[in-house]
Amino acid sequence: MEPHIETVIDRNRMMVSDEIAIRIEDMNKWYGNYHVLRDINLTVKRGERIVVAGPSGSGKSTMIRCINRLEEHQAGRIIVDGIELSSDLKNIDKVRSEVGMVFQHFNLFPHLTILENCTLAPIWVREIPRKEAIDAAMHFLEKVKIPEQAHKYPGQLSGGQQQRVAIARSLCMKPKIMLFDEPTSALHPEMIKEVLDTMIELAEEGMTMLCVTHEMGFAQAVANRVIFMDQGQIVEENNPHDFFNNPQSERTRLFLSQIIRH
Amino acid sequence: MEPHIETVIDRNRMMVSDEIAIRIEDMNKWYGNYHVLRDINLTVKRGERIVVAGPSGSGKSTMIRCINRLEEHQAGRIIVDGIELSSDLKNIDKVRSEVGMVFQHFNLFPHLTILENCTLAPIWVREIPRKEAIDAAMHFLEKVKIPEQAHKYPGQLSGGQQQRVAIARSLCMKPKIMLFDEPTSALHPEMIKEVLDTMIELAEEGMTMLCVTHEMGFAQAVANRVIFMDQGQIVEENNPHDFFNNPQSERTRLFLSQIIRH
Amino acid sequence: MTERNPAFVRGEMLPAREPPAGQTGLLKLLRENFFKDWLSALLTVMSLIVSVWFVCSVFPWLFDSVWNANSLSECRQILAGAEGACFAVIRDRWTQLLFGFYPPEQYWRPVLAFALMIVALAPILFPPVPRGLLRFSVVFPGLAYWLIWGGTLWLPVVVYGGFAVGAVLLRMTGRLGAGPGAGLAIVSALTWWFVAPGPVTTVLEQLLPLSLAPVASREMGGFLLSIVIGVTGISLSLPLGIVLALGRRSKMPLVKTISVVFIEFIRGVPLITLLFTASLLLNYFLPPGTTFDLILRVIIMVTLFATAYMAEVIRGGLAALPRGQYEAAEALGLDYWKAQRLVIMPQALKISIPGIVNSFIGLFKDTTLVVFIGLLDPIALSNSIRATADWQGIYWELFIFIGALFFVFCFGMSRYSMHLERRLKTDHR
Amino acid sequence: GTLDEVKSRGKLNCGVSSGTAGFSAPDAKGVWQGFDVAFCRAVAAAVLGDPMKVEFVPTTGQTRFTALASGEIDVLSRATTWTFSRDTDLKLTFAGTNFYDGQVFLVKKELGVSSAKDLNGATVCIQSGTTTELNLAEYFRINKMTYEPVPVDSSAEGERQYQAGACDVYTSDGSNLASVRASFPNPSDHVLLPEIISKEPLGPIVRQGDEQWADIVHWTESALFAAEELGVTKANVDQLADGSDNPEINRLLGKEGDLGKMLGLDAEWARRAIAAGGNYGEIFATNLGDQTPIRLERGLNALWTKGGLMYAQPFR
Amino acid sequence: MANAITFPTLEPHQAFRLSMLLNDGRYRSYTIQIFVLMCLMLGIAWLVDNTIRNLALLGKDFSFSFLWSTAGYDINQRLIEYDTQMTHGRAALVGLLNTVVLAVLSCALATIIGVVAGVLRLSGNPIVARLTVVYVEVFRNIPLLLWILVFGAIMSEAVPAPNAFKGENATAGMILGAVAITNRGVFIPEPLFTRDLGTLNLGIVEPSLNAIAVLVVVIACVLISRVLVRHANRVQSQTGVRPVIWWKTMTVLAAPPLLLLWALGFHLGYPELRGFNFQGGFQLRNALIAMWLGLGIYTGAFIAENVRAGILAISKGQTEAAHALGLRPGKTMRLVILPQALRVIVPPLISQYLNITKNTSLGLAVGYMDLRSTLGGITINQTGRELEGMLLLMLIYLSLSLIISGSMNAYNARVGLKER
Ligand SMILES: Nc1ncnc2c1ncn2[C@@H]1O[C@H](COP(=O)(O)OP(=O)(O)OP(=O)(O)O)[C@@H](O)[C@H]1O
Ligand SMILES: Nc1ncnc2c1ncn2[C@@H]1O[C@H](COP(=O)(O)OP(=O)(O)OP(=O)(O)O)[C@@H](O)[C@H]1O
Ligand SMILES: [Mg+2]
Ligand SMILES: [Mg+2]
Repeated sequence: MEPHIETVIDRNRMMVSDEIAIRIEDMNKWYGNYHVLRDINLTVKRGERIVVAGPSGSGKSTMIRCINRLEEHQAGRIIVDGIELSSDLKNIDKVRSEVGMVFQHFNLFPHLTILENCTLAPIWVREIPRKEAIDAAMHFLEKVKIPEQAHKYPGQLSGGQQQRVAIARSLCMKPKIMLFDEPTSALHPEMIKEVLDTMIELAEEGMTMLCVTHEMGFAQAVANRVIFMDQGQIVEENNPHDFFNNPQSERTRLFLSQIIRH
Repeated sequence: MEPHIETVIDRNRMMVSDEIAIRIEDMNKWYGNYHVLRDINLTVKRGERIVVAGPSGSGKSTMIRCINRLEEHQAGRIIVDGIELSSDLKNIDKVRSEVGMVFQHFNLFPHLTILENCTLAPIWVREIPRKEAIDAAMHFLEKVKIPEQAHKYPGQLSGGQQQRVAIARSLCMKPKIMLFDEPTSALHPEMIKEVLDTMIELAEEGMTMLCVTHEMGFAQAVANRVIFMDQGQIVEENNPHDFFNNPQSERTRLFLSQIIRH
Repeated sequence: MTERNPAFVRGEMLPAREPPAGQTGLLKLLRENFFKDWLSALLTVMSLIVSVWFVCSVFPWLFDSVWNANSLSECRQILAGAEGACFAVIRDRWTQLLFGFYPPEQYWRPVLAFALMIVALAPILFPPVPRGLLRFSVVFPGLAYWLIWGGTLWLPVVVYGGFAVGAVLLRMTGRLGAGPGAGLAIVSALTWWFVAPGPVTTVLEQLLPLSLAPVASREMGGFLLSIVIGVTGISLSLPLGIVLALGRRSKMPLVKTISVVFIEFIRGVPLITLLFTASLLLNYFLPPGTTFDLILRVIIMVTLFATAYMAEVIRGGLAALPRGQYEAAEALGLDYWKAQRLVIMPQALKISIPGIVNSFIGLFKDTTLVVFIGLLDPIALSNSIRATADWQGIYWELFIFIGALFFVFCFGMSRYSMHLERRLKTDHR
Repeated sequence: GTLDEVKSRGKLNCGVSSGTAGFSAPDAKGVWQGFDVAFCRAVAAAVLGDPMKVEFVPTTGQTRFTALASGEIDVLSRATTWTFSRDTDLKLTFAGTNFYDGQVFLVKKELGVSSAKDLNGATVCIQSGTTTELNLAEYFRINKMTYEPVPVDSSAEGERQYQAGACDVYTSDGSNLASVRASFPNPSDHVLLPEIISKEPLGPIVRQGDEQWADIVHWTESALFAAEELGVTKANVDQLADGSDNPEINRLLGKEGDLGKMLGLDAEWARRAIAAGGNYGEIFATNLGDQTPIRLERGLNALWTKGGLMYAQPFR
Repeated sequence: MANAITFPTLEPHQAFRLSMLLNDGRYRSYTIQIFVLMCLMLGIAWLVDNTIRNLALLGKDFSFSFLWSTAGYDINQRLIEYDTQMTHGRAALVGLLNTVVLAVLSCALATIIGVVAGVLRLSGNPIVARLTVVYVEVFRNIPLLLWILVFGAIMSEAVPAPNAFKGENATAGMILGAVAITNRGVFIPEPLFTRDLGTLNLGIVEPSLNAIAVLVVVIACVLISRVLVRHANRVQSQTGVRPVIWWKTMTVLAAPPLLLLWALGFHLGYPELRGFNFQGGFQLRNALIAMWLGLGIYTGAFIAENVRAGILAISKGQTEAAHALGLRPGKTMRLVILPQALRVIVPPLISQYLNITKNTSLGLAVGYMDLRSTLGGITINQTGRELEGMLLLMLIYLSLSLIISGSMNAYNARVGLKER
């Protein structure tokens, strides 16, 4: 494994407030009879950056998708930004417009230009005037360093560029929390770095982030906490330093040895 | 940049004859109105190994493809092995059977086994008896170290193995010159080395090679000359040592710095 | 809950638990699937009503059917006023619907030909079947012709001889280059076909008679006719379609234009006008005095029709091949035709098989249109059955029988082509 | 000429309708039966010596003339009306009339219609592509009535539509309608209106320009009429062929003179034609007459001596 | 690049040699094309020569003058004025209009059925999904001709005759007192005007001015409502909030046409049973209905598959991304899913339209008087002009097809996804 991240950012410069951004209590989820998530308990404070790791099928994606209700949980509570997720549609809408999400396969809208991708939700959900939405979008596109691509279509960009657009698109909704689900795993190796750089920049600005990733370099550089999941449960939770250098659980150790060898 | 090549081969052991293998004189090529290749002049002697480098879109592939007339040039001359490439189809056929080419994406024939891939052209172009063609193919497959895969289909092999088959397939035509167009750039990093090793072995046997690649380690280890192209022209031409340590042109310097940082 | 700071390690793993009540069981299944919201509930209820109504209205009629009678009036007597189908007509006429007026004592011939067809198709459609059988696939058309039309076996043999003559000449003239060599081969094969069949066949037949009772194509009807027209149309259109597809992709403007015009013309007019051309106009276009079998004329037009569609299917297959395949073949020194034959076509055809099967289904269904020019396909036979005094007035039973047979054929094939498509998808990954 | 072609082929190609009860339809064994069919068999017997050496080619209203013109069939025996434009413009030769028909209307009794003049506003089923269609249009036009045509493409289809009540009236040739009516479960619920609105002389047709062949077809037909006039039947033809005291019978059956040769056939041609299905009267009776479900009266098709129009040209 | 070594110098311009016609890439393609052209010309010449000789042999000429002779036959469904004394050309025009009407009606029906079935097949409801599968498979795998015959039979066998509506103990009744479904067709109320503005004489057709007036007003209203929508878009892009305009557009769309209709004295003419048949109202003949249902339902099965494929082609990720951005399901559908699905669905949809148009030629089977039955049927049969008639017929069908496929290409060019 090549570490893509050279600079470890100054963790102290980024304050973590005491406010709670996400709180998950005894959350359980089943797919049919299959128990995917078991008694998940997790509290994320505003400004915290959490990396979720774990073997494939351990439920990482499912957990993160429960947070903006792309999946429904069946027991326990999820409270995001003070709003409890239930089947109340109003609450779901509120939560979704506070939480941005970046997917593994970008999921840009191929029939819209980059700029339209970024302004779609602000215009139709936030009901911002088009002019303002465009300005905001251009601002975020500059931030991810591709303002010059604004009028192209997603199909015309490279994978790394697309993923950066996806991040900008989420940012345009000015979310308080960002969820990332393996944002770099569908990318060519040369492009991983440009996406990770963007994410680090975001972290430096104090965004609350919950990030499923196997980029351990990123975890070491950015995370406040690393969460290790297996078989639908949180197995270990630790600060990055201890997590990597002194893992407590047998499973974590096994996982890390595999990851690093690969 | 990781150098994949540890051994620098003994250049003196490989003689460069005085015979001319390829001669390109004032060659120009246009795509529509776009001038891709401008006044290319290049002479390659038998046994020489030349590496072509340059930024994306600089016309490297186009130049190399002109040499076996996969692309047509519009002005100037290309003389390969004493045969001038013109629209005379007989000459083109002759040149093509003297020149082997390896592509970035292998381009093996997926409906044929490895062995059939290797014997197809000898049987149908050179009109060699099948028995002999198979013997020759097995010989070259042994050389690229995959004789045991002979009866599999390309889809069942890894990228590195496929590229080695592609090399063997070219060799089966007993070409006097081999062209390589970024043979390793579509490969996973672990597989690059096995392909480069094969190419080095070929170089050691004195094959005339023209190789577009960004593997600077390979260039340093094997090449007699490195050619740097930009905007459709040859900008610099030098021996590898000077090329890397003491580049003459500003553009080369810039390119090398990018390549090495990335 | 507890604040876990800074570190948390789970001691022992939680076991999987059952989902809470209301999350499983029949009730949930019903609620989630059938009554999720009012729309879904409405649809469920409506579907149930439609199904029940259909079953109630059709099943009594079907179950109360009469199989043993010699005419419709006899059926009516047996039913004595009750609602019921009179499938006796099928019992009476099913051989006619299947074979037309093919001589009954010869039925084994088309049946055998059909069975052999499945054997011949096997190596193409089912990869596990040994490739050696492909040789049989090549021989099959001649064999089938002989079985179905009868006459001497030597005729197809001599016709195959034409290919052999062409192939030998192609070998011998290889030095001349591909163009003239192929030209010479084609000319010699054509000459053979024009000159040889008559005398050579007679001589061979005298030496070793191998004859079946000849059957005129006029005697063929029903599904036999549909299958003959459909299968011949598709198999003849395959080589022509390949040529046309290559023509359409050609860089030569004239060749390309001709191909495009032909394809678009054929695809732009209804099949029925082509059939009318076969029956009304073809005689105008041929030298005065030539007449030949209507079925042959129909097969010619149907082949032209299928060729246009086939060309588009194969063009799709060609387009799906990456450019690299062409370039690799070129770089190895293969010329255009060798590259096509050895590298491009085998792959393009394999990709196109589902499309070809679908074209065949379409064509097979379209063979019913020959009823308009007086050929006795199943629908035409159903008309003439209804014209006899015994079965005047019968209707649904015949349609159900014909429809069911078509359904079985086409559904089977379409399932198979879907299966192929899926397999292709995984093959490619 | 056509004669040589037929002889060398060994089969007569005869165009018939693909299904008209009583006139032509294949039975369960695929053997064609009917009035038109019997006529073709007679020609085949005369020319080739075997009534079974006929290839029946089903034609539709649309394809029939083309099939003849292109040489696909040698004779068209498909209840085709002899009209001026067909004879001249379509370049056909009518070899004589073997069935005199006329267009009539079939209606349900419950409608209470007794004359075609009461049909104003009625819905009429009609086979498209036939002369019937034109006659119908003209009749309603002359009588200043309107109607709603429902075109159908076969007799069976027209009959079904009529029975289902999709049209009030079914119009077609009288013979056809009589057979249709006869096949109904209760024929007495339907009436044929008295008006005959057209003349429909039906008969076999050959290509224009081959006089010999036209003569053969015409005289075969005539031979069948003559046989009825002279009392030659299927049963007694062999016996009479050995010689009789009527010279015309002798000429007809080849005992005297060489009429056959003049036609390009052998002497026994007429004998075979008669032996194939009997004389005209017998053919009529077996296919259309009282013993059949069609139960057609001879009417105009009786011999001229019995008040009909059938009249054989002298064999002399 | 100076090089001391001697090198075989070749003449820069080779003289032309005959063998270059075959061996030189530049000339060979000309050689081949000229060869192909010659073959083609020879083939065409052969066909034309045969045709001329055959025509001479039959004593026929090649002329389209038959189009101007009296047709003499009747056509029951006519959109423009026609009677038996008019010409064959006129009859062909009537047939062409019938073809077009049938094609348009069938395309609409097939689209509706196809979209509904395609969507239902994807619905989570297993009964409904199963039923749609049955529908799709049954219709796709049985020949269209059989379906047309079946619908023809249903329309004449399973539906009451007009006299079932008659008398005290009528066994059938009209739906809402306005629509009568009989085995001679479906009778629906027709629009009538008490104030007739007369007709406009355009030579071939004489459309009623009332209809034109209504049409003009409706088009104008649609244009105005488009302006309203555009205004709403502008407001939205300036302020972010989209004004509620549905009631305005409804008013604009509905009020003026209604007013005009009232002014013209619009009322409905109901069908009434008189004499043999229903009179008044608008008659949709059985043949039309059988063809319409047959074509519509049969093709609907194919369209359903296209629709399903189109929706499935839009990955679940698109919906999830839209949801994650906070878009509600309705807006997700309108802004994200539909625009993408349409790109996938429309091209095969248009080729189904092409099929429908070509398949209208099966009208013969149930006696529908379309172009093929008039020009390609009775006219050819009566005049014996099969060569001219068939050529004309093919040309007309070809033009219809080209128009349709042209619109498909235009659509593809407009919406094609941009790729790298
Ligand atoms: N829609 C679904 N229905 C049923 N099972 C599902 C569904 N989605 C996921 N699963 C199952 O739930 C488990 C957890 O899936 P999840 O995608 O959350 O894992 P993950 O940790 O994200 O794995 P990966 O690293 O491969 O993305 C897996 O076993 C998966 O097979
Ligand atoms: N078929 C073509 N038609 C038009 N332009 C082309 C075509 N092929 C290549 N080009 C253009 O020609 C230029 C040179 O392309 P070429 O592929 O030779 O570059 P390269 O040096 O090989 O780049 P890379 O490192 O990306 O492979 C590029 O600008 C490319 O866009
Ligand atoms: Mg996951
Ligand atoms: Mg390149």
